[in-house]
Amino acid sequence: MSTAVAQKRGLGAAIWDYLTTVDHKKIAHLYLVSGGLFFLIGGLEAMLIRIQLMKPDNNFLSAGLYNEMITMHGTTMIFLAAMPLIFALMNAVVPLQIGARDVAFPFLNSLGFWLFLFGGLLLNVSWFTGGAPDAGWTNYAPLSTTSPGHGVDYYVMGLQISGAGTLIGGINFLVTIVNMRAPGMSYMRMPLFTWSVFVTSTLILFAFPALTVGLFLMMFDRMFGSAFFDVGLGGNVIIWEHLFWIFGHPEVYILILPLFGAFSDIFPTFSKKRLFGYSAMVFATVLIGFLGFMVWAHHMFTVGMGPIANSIFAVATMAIAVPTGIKIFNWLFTMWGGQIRMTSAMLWTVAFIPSFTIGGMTGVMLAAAAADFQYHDTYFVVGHFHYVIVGGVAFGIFAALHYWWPKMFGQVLNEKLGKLAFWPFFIGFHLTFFIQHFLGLMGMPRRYWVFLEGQGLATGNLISTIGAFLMAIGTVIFLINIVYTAVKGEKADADPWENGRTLEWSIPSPPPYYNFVQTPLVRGLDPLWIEKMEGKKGMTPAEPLGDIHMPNGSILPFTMSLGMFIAGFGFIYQVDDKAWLAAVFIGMGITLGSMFIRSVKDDLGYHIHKEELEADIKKGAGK
Amino acid sequence: MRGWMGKFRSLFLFGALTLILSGCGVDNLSALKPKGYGAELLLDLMIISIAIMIFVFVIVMAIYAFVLIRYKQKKGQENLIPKQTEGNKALEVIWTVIPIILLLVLAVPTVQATFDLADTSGQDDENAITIDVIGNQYWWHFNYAGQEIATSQELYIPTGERVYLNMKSSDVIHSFWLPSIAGKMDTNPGENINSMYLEAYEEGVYWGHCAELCGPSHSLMDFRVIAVSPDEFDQWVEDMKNVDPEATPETASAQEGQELFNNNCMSCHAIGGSSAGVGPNLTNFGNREKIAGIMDPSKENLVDWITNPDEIKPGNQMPANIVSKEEASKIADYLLQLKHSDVGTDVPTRNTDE
Amino acid sequence: MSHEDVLNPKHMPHDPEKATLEGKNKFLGFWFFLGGETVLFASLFGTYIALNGSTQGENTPEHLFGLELVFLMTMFLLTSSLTSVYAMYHMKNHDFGKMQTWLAITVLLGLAFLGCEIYEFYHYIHEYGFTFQSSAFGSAFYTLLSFHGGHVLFGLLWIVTLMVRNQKRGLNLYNAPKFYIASLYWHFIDVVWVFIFTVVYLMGKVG
Amino acid sequence: MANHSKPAHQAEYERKQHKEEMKQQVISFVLMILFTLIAFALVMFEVNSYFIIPTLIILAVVQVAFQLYYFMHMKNKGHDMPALMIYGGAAVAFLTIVTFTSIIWW
Ligand code: HEA
Ligand code: HEA
Ligand SMILES: [Cu+2]
Repeated sequence: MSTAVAQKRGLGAAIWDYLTTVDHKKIAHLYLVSGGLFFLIGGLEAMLIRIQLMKPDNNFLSAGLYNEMITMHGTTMIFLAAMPLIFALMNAVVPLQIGARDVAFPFLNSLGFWLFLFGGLLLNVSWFTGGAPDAGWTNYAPLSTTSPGHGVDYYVMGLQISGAGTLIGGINFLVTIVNMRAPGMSYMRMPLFTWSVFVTSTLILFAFPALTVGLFLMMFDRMFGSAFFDVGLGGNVIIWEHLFWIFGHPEVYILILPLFGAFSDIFPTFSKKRLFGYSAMVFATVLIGFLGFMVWAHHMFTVGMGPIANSIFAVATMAIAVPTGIKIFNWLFTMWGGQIRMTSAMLWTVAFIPSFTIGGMTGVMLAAAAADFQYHDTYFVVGHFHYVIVGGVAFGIFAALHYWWPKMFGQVLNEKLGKLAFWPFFIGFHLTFFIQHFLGLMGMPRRYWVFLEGQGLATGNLISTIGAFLMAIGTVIFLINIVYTAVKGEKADADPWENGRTLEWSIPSPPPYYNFVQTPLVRGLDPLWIEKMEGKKGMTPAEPLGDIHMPNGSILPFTMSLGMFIAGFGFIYQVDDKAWLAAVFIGMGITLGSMFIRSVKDDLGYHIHKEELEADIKKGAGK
Repeated sequence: MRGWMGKFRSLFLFGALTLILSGCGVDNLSALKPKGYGAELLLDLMIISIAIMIFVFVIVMAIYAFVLIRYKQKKGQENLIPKQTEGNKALEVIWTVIPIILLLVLAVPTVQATFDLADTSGQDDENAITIDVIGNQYWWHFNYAGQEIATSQELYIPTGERVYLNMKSSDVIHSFWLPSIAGKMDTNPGENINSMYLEAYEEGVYWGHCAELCGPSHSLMDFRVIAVSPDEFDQWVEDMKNVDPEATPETASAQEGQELFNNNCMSCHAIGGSSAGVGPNLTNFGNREKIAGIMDPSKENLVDWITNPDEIKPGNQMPANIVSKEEASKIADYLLQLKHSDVGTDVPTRNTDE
Repeated sequence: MSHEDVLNPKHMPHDPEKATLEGKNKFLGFWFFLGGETVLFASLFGTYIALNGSTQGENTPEHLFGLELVFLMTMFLLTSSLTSVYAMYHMKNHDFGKMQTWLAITVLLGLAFLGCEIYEFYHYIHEYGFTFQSSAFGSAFYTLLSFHGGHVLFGLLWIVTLMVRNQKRGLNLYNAPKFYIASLYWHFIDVVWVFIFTVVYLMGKVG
Repeated sequence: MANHSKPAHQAEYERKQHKEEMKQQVISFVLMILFTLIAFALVMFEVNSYFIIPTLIILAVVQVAFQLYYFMHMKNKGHDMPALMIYGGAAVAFLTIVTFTSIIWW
């Protein structure tokens, strides 16, 4: 029972608590810490890349190592940094925003996290066992199927395991949002962050299975001698490209949509105005998700699909600019007529608009199929996607973290340091990536270990590297801010921004482990704002004070994932020595055994009694 | 807030400045300095799209700047509650419809250009020049279909004429990119052949890259396209057809080199003819612009390459140390005197100033 | 709803599988999962179709497949779908004993199906030398079929576990959703099989 | 939630309803078997025609619809979300299959 454990204290107890927790708020912490660490690792890899490209003919990294570096940078950033950081936000915020006490499947929630973490660890172990994957984050066959060593095997197993975790997380949030909303919270009253998590989860549900299959085929080819990508036996290497991008394009919207949602909550809060065009925003979100599935082949314009397919995918891709534009203008008009307060969270949010717009526009330029014959696989593309990913996703994560930090940790991040971190990162970001568009057009392909002297590319690359260092400085200041704030330890109010509009701001920061003493009654969009405008202090409860049902913690998610981790090694090394099959059996045994225990052991949870709650209210839980 | 915008503006100025400083890249490499039909068409398309983007960006930034300056909370307004506008149908229609129109304006030339560049029907014409391109880790093989000519790394084409390329790969996926003449196209392993065409306007030596990650030496898989006048091209074809692979070189050292070459290297390489060996065809090697696509054609570099190719192009297939350094030097003498055609040696090369 | 109520309900509601919030969540979550499975199998089918002709000139679909066995397998699986429907029918009527009986029949039919499939693979490998590694077609065929077969196996283990576990305690609001989604899973396996016999075997024979 | 005191006639009514549903399910089962027979017969007796492949596909789709709507109760109330997700999955599935049958062979 988590209350009992929490009272025991001591490091061991705290660790055990986190290993077994099924509380979405603690799982959010876990996601944040591990995603954050992976971001630092990915960032470090980016710095090494930039140092190698600082000058022509540089020899800082060797050719093979460089390829490992870009592959791990891309893979780590997308799968192990951006996704988990987004999951951290989803876990921290969605149940609170919809007035729920927990997610629909607390156990699966924890399982999803541990699968992700063990998958990520497996991937990174490859650095120490003779070489990381080196075929690019896109892992195109047959470069990947013929890549020597075990690097690509780690890619396959690592992503398979962490991908399973993501899929589980996606289903969990879908059901949570459909089934667990507080009374009165109709779909069209859901905060936009919740809405975009809903759409994102749908994308995860439909996109990840394609990756799963692709990874299986890759695994079979590399480990069990099948011939999917072996042209000698009739295989076809383009199958991988399609499967990867059927997953891969929706993936980029999986990354950006939750942050669009976060921005849609931040703009109103700091403009003191309701979101402009709420229903259009919802519609645009759904439309982006929908169109996201019809455009994947824009990554394959030069593969040789022919002009008809190229044209169809070009036009479909361009169409996405329309709903995205609707969003941009709605955000601008949310600020229009408002009272804009430039907190750090708002600073990142405001900086996102021009940055992402540039990225989106270069995206539309890329979508012009014929012109992509020049852009494709050059630094123009690198410029495009860092503009949308760093200028959209990374800015968004920074903004959202500043915004929800008090809700997650009960402390407001220091504003001065927040702004101090922003400026070097922002300037460095534009320095690094703006120039890359031109480098690409001037003839610099991406994934180039060296560029040669005399091609007019030296100045641009140097500027780009300098920018990357500025970004690193910004990141470090942000880290300092976290430590500084934690050490200072000032408690935050329930509604530290004073203009909170949604339900999460109606309960203490951080919330008690059961979130809401009484489920709130929602009377419209921005429920807390409505109550405040009517002069009330907080939400009206929808139910009388009563016992609360809570799920039990469990170590099984951890052991299941550990089993997969062990089995992963077995699969990778059984190619060299069949004795490693033992690891497969042991690992799968642990996993299936845990599943078996889970299915035969009744787990009905426990109840928090009314008396306990009343005591908590006296201490201020009800507010 | 003003300071904020100021910094933003200077940032863009800085960007623009660096752009001017670096020009638009070097001649014969940059996609921004087209020297052929495809590249020109694509630059036009890019300019249309950039114009649209700048138009949109200016509008977005104008609203943005106005909003941020005008509606920033001032001192003493902390308790003011602005009007909670729900939306505005008319405005929303405007910013839905205008982008649609702009995108249609972009879509039409896009589709046109896409079909234009994919139109390789001209290669059915009897006189059309068709070349098979095969990507290998990490070199390019060119086979002139129907003529017993094969070259590697350097592709000769006539100016003012469409030359059709039929492309595939012998190992992993590569991509043939010639920025200043045409776009790029992947070379895939397997049965399927991709086609594209080159049409160079002027004589010149054009720089090409492999654009699809293909292994450790991906960034060193460069090639050249040498465009010469049609007459000279015919001359070149003539020269190449009459290569005598067994011709005895003049110097003694080169003669020994030939012997060594035949004994050690011929299992992979070839001279003359169209045989595509495991390694590049070395016909006309003495006139090559670069060794291995990247090094200046000095004897020293060549000896380095022959003895230790793996240090220069990591991961490539040529074995190291099959011959000693002295032997390599003789082979280098032999190879460097392989000048089968003078065509193209006088073509203006790329502009190398930074 | 208290634990006592969930485990020993005095009255079973009309839809026991959806009577609790946990049940509703399971029900919905499982349907969503099936939505994802649809894409998973579509990717496998797509791959199979794309590599259909990559037989290296031997062991083509026309040559390999015999429809008699496939017909038998189809009948087993379709019938097992009906029997699992019967099981759910009895669940809704709160007749635990009959539900268990019908589930047992379902399991037997599933086992019969699996037996046929194993025989079929054995036959191809030993009679024709047609394996997972012999051609891209071989890889695609065995992968698609084994993914489905693996689902059948997992479904069987799942249903058997549920039956054994709950043998003594009877039906309650805690295990009803579990039985219900296991049967959904079983139907989905059947749906996939319908496409397999159509696309792989019948269309393979037509050529 | 659970109706704790369920009158006898209500229970009787529900039983009847279940029976009715079961009848429909048996009918759909018979139809499914029939479709299967037709499909196999078309191929076994080599009824060669242009339409054989489309026919086979239609037979399969109809059969699957029976599975989903009757056996898996998608026709019943409270299945909007399941239907949405299944159709979503089916749409992505459709695109995927179309891709793999067409443009992969450029
Ligand atoms: C968060 C991630 C993200 C996002 C949101 C996007 C958004 C878009 N992307 Fe991007 N993209 C990537 C991540 C992302 N992309 C990545 C990682 C790659 C490379 C993968 C790899 O190869 O490694 C890539 C590659 C990529 C390519 C392939 C390039 C190539 O390899 O050759 C293309 C081509 O069409 C493309 C297009 C687009 C488009 C049209 C959008 C649109 O959604 C953008 C829409 C937004 C706007 C247009 C701005 C706002 C709109 C207005 C202000 C309205 C008015 C505008 C107009 C009328 C134009 N992207
Ligand atoms: C979420 C996605 C994401 C993010 C955030 C980033 C962030 C950055 N990326 Fe990355 N990038 C990709 C996704 C991302 N990238 C992908 C998908 C590719 C394609 C890969 C491929 O081709 O396969 C790519 C490729 C790529 C390239 C091209 C490589 C090539 O083609 O050869 C470059 C080059 O400049 C680059 C640079 C950077 C930089 C400078 C950052 C910066 O923004 C990073 C800023 C962060 C830091 C600087 C962290 C600083 C931290 C510290 C200094 C502390 C370290 C301490 C400890 C570890 C304890 N990236
Ligand atoms: Cu994309």
